[in-house]
Amino acid sequence: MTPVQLAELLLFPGLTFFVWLAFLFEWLERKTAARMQGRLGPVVAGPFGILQPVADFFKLASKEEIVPSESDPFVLRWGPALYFAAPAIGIAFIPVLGYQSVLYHPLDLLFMFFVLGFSTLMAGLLGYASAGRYATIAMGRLVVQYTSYEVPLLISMVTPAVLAGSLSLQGVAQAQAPLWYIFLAPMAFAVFILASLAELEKPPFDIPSASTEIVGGWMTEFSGNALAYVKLTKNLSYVFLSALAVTLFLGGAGGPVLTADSDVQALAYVCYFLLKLFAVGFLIFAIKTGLARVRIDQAAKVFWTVVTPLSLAQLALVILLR
Amino acid sequence: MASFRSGLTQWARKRSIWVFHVNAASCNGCDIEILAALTPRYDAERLGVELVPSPRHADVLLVTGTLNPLMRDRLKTVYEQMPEPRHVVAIGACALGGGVMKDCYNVGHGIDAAVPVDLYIPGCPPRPEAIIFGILKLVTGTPDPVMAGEAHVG
Amino acid sequence: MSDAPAGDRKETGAGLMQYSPEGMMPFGPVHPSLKEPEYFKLILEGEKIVQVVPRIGYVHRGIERAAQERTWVKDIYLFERICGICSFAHSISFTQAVESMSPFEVPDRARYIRVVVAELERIHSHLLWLGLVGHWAGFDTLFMWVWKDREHVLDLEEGITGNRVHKSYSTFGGVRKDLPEGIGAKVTAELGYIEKRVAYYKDLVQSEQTLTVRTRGVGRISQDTARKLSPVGPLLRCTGIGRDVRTEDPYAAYDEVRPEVQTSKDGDIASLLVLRLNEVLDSCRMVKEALEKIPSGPFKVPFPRTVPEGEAAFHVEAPRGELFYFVKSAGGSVPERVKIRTPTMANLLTATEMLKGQTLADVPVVLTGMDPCFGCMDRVSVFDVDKSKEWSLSGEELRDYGIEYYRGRRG
Amino acid sequence: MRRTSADPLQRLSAKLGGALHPERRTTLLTVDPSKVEEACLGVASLPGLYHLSTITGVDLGDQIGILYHFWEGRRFVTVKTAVPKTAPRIRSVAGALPAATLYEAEIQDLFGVAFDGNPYAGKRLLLPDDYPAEAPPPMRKEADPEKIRRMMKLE
Amino acid sequence: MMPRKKLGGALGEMFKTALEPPVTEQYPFGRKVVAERFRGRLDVDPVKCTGCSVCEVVCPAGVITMVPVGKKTIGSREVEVKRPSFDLYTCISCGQCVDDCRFGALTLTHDFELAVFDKKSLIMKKALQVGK
Ligand code: SF4
Ligand code: SF4
Ligand code: SF4
Ligand code: SF4
Ligand code: SF4
Ligand code: SF4
Ligand code: SF4
Ligand code: SF4
Repeated sequence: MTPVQLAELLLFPGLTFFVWLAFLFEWLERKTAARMQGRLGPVVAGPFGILQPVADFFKLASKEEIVPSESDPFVLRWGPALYFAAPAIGIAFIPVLGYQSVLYHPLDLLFMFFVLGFSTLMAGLLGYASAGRYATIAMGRLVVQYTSYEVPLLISMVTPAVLAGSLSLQGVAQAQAPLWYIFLAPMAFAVFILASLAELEKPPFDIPSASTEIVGGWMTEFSGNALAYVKLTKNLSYVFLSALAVTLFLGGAGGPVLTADSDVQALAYVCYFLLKLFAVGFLIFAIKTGLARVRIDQAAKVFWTVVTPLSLAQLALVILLR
Repeated sequence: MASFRSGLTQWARKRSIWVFHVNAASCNGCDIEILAALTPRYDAERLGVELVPSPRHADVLLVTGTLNPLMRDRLKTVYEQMPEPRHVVAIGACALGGGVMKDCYNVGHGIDAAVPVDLYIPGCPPRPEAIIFGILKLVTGTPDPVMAGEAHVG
Repeated sequence: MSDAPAGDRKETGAGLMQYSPEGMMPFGPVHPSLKEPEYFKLILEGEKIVQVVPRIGYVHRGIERAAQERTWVKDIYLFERICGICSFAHSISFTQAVESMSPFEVPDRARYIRVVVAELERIHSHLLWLGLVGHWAGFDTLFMWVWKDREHVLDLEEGITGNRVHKSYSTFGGVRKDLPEGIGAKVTAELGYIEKRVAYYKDLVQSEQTLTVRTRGVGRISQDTARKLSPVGPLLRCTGIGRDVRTEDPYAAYDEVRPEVQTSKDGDIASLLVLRLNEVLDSCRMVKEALEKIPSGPFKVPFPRTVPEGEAAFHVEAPRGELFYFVKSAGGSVPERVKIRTPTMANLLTATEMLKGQTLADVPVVLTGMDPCFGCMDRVSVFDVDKSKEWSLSGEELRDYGIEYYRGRRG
Repeated sequence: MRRTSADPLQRLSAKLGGALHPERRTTLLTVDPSKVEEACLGVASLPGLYHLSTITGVDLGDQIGILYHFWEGRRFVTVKTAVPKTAPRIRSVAGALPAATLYEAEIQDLFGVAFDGNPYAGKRLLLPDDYPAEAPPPMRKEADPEKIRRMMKLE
Repeated sequence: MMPRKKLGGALGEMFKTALEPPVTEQYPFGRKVVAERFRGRLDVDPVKCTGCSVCEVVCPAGVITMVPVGKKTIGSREVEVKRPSFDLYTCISCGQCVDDCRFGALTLTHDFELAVFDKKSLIMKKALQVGK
């Protein structure tokens, strides 16, 4: 890795950029939900309350951290960092500046599978280490949910790869220059969004963190800094999954070439990307605001009997068409 | 740098207030008004108030009710579980001093017998605006925190 | 960080678990959805609930005893504060019980005003309940909408009585204040809005699939069970038994402003949702009708501070069903004995019956049926009959249980 | 009052050796503690009267009165009995009328009357488990709320 | 008749709500006008109060205690003069004392912004001063 690349990773459009984006996403999510419920939503932290998630983060970071004595202090201390690392690394592979990403590997799509699984694994581990009983129940639910949405999620991610004939995110994004895959494989997109809701623990699949049933789910016992990072990571995963959807189905940062000046064009690409990103994010939080939570067995049933066959059918169709 | 950090912390703490609510033998009256304070008409989320599901996440503990013996120890435990800095707000005549239940055999005279209370909001029940006012007073620490002049329309 | 607290605190015990009595599995938070805490011991066989043992008293305050040491008028305010949701039902039940023991006639206008406020209370209570069902089902948007609309009813109540929750409005011999000027037009406008919204919610709760899968066929009770266990209110009516104190034993002005008793056949949570919304619509009609028919005249007669010796049993239809008062007077300035049987107390046993045969995951939703305050599942302990030991739910047991259970279902 | 259902009540009362007092809205059927179950079952099997509204305990001085309120239409039928404070013990009707379970448990808690055969026998329903043993049941006249509060360390 | 089952039946309404102005009141950033009959904090007019003790007797929450503030001779007898002190923190704003005070010394104001850091500051001793 060259120093330039390292700088890119740390600055624009690398991690910092995405962290701010994660805060922005949470604000948008809360504000949209509020408006849809006829409320105003946050207003005092910054203009229009835009700094509300930032305030939440710094407040939590300044609080005392309690380590319940039955828990594993090592995991509790370092777990959140690892948990944070998963989407943070994953996001570095997303091509944002045109078809360029910070990190690149010809098989990086496969690495995405690993990142998604790893973040669920870390959530489970953190819940387990905190040794709370709610957390334990949440873990049971997490495992059941994970085993049911994982397969359709992977299949829906493989579909664009088959279409593009490439296993790299850049390749997939590039291959969509003529036509976005959302039009070629709409069902795969739908499956991806549904599975993302489950991965993000948003309604109707917020079963592992259902606050009316099991308090804070696997996060119940966290406090202070750890909670701040866990919350941030959830938002970062949100951005990450939306970005993945943009890359796989909406042509990545691709769009009309406006100028010959490559710097200005890069800026245009970023704008295209952000527009698409917010569109996907908005879709996810609209669904989330409008649905009730289902029961864990119902969720599993939906995934096994409807979503998985759907994703398989889409994949088969795509393979046949090619 | 240090002063920047502490300024940032101060700023954040005033704008992000996560509350946890315990019903220590109340009549539901205060509890529904707390919930009402979060619903669209009053929308305490504007001020960064959020109801959290676990005391570990909370900054402020809202306690309603007369504190009967069955709930007393539980209230103490919940308070124990909250991370510093933590604040307790007693809501309603019952939590302040027993209210109309004062001489029933199964109630105490105010929750300050079990946990240290930072702010008292009287009323039976206090209306949602009174609860919002109280929370604002708690975080700003000023006697009259109503920001009449500030036009935050969001 | 300069002002960050120093040193991390270590604690014994794993978090919230200590909060539940006897260290068992608490289902649901201690919190927001308001509620008096209750505690259910669930006894499981395999995955089915076979026995439920409720334990209450977390909000027991000793009101009945205190009532014997206070004057009659003070007791009105005390009884109102048994509960903040149907506080007016408590006060009219008590005042009418006492009025029935003395020779004074309550003026007609007061009887009508009582109907108006009692029905407004029913509307607000049912809407509150619907919102909490939404909240419990993880559908916070529904919660926000319903509570938003509920504020319109609270405005009316506050305008008439002076307080949103504890109305302190009914007193011996009538009500404490006359209806405010021009309330009729305001009521018509606000209730028109409520009716429109409730029609929409009725459609929504029957059509939205994520809600219907959680409620249809869940927590079913049969008519026979209902006869045996004497539940009251919507819980009884949803089994098809059309009992309603307002029509069977009319009090206040209910013999002139007659409600239409809503019943339903299914006896499950889904039918309760629709039934309660139908009741809201009916209440809206009744409020308007009462305001049209209301006679002019005094709203209160002077009432002595003592009550003649005697006993009276009286009941009213609170939003959650029959609210029963038994009053005994020795002729003095304090009551000899007042017994209160709240609707929730009567429904508790039925709720436990509804839980039997359900799965663990349905517990919250089933308890919604009984009361608004179903958020109180905060104390459900789990017992396994096969192992005949308390199920601590702390370790892998639970996880294995969950996985095994759902795998079995899926297969 | 409808004659059709008043008559069976009279017959029931005669059979149990009880006394029937029709009051304004309530018909009071006074029976011996040993006949309570029979009386309650008899009343509950009359048409429409299956609904047990509640059971009330009353401190009558040296006796505890127990009242079973049944409701139908515009009237209550109340089965009334009394047990001495020195031996507060009565057979539970919960077996025949399951609705009575919690009401009996409440009286057991608050008046210290033992109900033989009730599932809650010997258990607490409303009071804390560590309610002081030396304190009298709180609803009895001799109990002093102030003292109870002090015993429970509420003051 | 059952309405047709559908998924996401609330979505249409959600977008409609989002486009309407929110119902949220501005409250902490502006004064609130409460209903005419709203029963807020109790207030006493020390000039009108005669120390008759009626309010102490009728209050259901035990808010009021009569405090001796001095002595007065009526004819040949010396009587103790008392004035009410109000522990407003347990006041339930029921208004019974207002109804029963024959001298109109008590009123319920519209004041609801009562949160305090110290419970003791809610004890109202206004009437005692004037009695002296
Ligand atoms: S689910 Fe959310 S709003 Fe509901 S009680 Fe829990 S924290 Fe509060
Ligand atoms: S203060 Fe009033 S409303 Fe609040 S819990 Fe006590 S009695 Fe209920
Ligand atoms: S009404 Fe019953 S349960 Fe409630 S406080 Fe009074 S005695 Fe206790
Ligand atoms: S039934 Fe529910 S709302 Fe009514 S008084 Fe009882 S607890 Fe309150
Ligand atoms: S009325 Fe019912 S719910 Fe309310 S305190 Fe009494 S027993 Fe509990
Ligand atoms: S079910 Fe209702 S009455 Fe019972 S504890 Fe819960 S909220 Fe309270
Ligand atoms: S306030 Fe009124 S009732 Fe109370 S002592 Fe003064 S004059 Fe008497
Ligand atoms: S308003 Fe009610 S509680 Fe307050 S002082 Fe007057 S009588 Fe007492």
